[in-house]
Amino acid sequence: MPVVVQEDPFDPGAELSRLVAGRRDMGAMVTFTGLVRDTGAGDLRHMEIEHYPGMTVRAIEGMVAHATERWTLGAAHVVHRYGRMAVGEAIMMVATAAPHRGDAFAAAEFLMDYLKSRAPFWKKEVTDRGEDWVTARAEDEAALGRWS
Amino acid sequence: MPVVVQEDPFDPGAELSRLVAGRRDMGAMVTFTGLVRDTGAGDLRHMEIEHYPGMTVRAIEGMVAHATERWTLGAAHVVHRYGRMAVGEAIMMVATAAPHRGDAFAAAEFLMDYLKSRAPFWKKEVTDRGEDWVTARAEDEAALGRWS
Amino acid sequence: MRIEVLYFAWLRERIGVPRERVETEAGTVRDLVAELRAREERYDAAFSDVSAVRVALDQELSDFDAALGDAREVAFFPPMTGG
Amino acid sequence: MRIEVLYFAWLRERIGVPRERVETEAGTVRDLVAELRAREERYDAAFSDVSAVRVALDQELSDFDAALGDAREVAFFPPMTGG
Repeated sequence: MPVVVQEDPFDPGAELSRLVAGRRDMGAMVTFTGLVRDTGAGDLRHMEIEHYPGMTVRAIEGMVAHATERWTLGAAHVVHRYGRMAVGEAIMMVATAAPHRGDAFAAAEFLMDYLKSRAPFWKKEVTDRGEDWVTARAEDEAALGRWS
Repeated sequence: MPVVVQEDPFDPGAELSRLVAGRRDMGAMVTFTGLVRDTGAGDLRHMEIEHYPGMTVRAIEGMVAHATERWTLGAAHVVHRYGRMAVGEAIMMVATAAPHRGDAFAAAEFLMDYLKSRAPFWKKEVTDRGEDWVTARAEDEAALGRWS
Repeated sequence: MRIEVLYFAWLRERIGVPRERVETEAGTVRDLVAELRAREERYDAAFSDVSAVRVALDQELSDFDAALGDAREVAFFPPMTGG
Repeated sequence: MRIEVLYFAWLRERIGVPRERVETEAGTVRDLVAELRAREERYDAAFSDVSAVRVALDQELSDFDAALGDAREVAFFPPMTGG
């Protein structure tokens, strides 16, 4: 399944192994894994991610379809979690396979840029000091410009 | 060990799992895995990679040091095989970890570009039609220009 | 016209419900927001700066000038922070 | 001066040995190549197009104009194809 949105933890290494297995035609695989990172103050209790169930999978599938049209890819997978997750846990992963490395890298970066700013997820950090919704960064929005 | 050059096969998924384990401070991990790809004619028997034992590890360590100076990284690992390998086997892998995704992607692409054209490895394809040394591609040499 | 309105993240928290059915004659998203703001203070506060609010119509990203048309579902949320 | 000369990939195959000890008074890499080419046809053929040959001195990439100095090891090889 190219797009999976789930509450349960997943193992990025197992995802990569699965993608590699049995390929004869792909020379290049790129993965991106996003992990829950502690706050600067080191007091993150956990992260909570809310999403829009009716929209999420379809929105990501649209991004994957776009990437598949634009670059020569053998595979483009996305796993993204929602719910509560601890420091160091994997939040999400993108994996691309292509005959050549340029396509695999570009498609993975494209998918990351779109997931950051166009997939309906909202992160909240729960720390000793309280709860804070993570603010979207202007750089993330600006990063989309390089694909148009 | 950040740089490993070995004859034995390795498991890219296990490498990624090891890199992910126990991190609290890194939000982003990028991996690139290079696999033996069949020829267009579909007759690749195996690939052979020769290297320059006295130089290889030191050359790659220099690239890793350069990447670590240029970007904010928590880790930058390279595994590269030599010897004989079958279609679909992993040839090499780069893995980077960083607080932010831009650094992790840029460092992985930088390392790939340098490994392609500046690490002392030479690939030979053994097919039903004979043996051929893989020719360096002008695009790979040109790709280095973007880092200077 | 009856439409399902969804709120996410801090919009959900400020308004106090994740979704509700709304009876409206609004022509555009912007008109609907004006109707909601006129209802109660919690809506007025939540929508006080619409530059910080994004909208989806029937689960597709849209904008405040879009016509509601025969959309069955409107969702309001802050800029997304996926990945 | 005695120097260790290494050959890789098709240079190794054309010259027929992976390494050899060479007695030379060459000042630069280019001079050393000229001496080797004068020795035997297999060297002359292997070095006929030096634009297709790269060189390392004591395991650091170098170039044909570099002085041999007190280098102990010179390696010749085609453009690298790692990754």
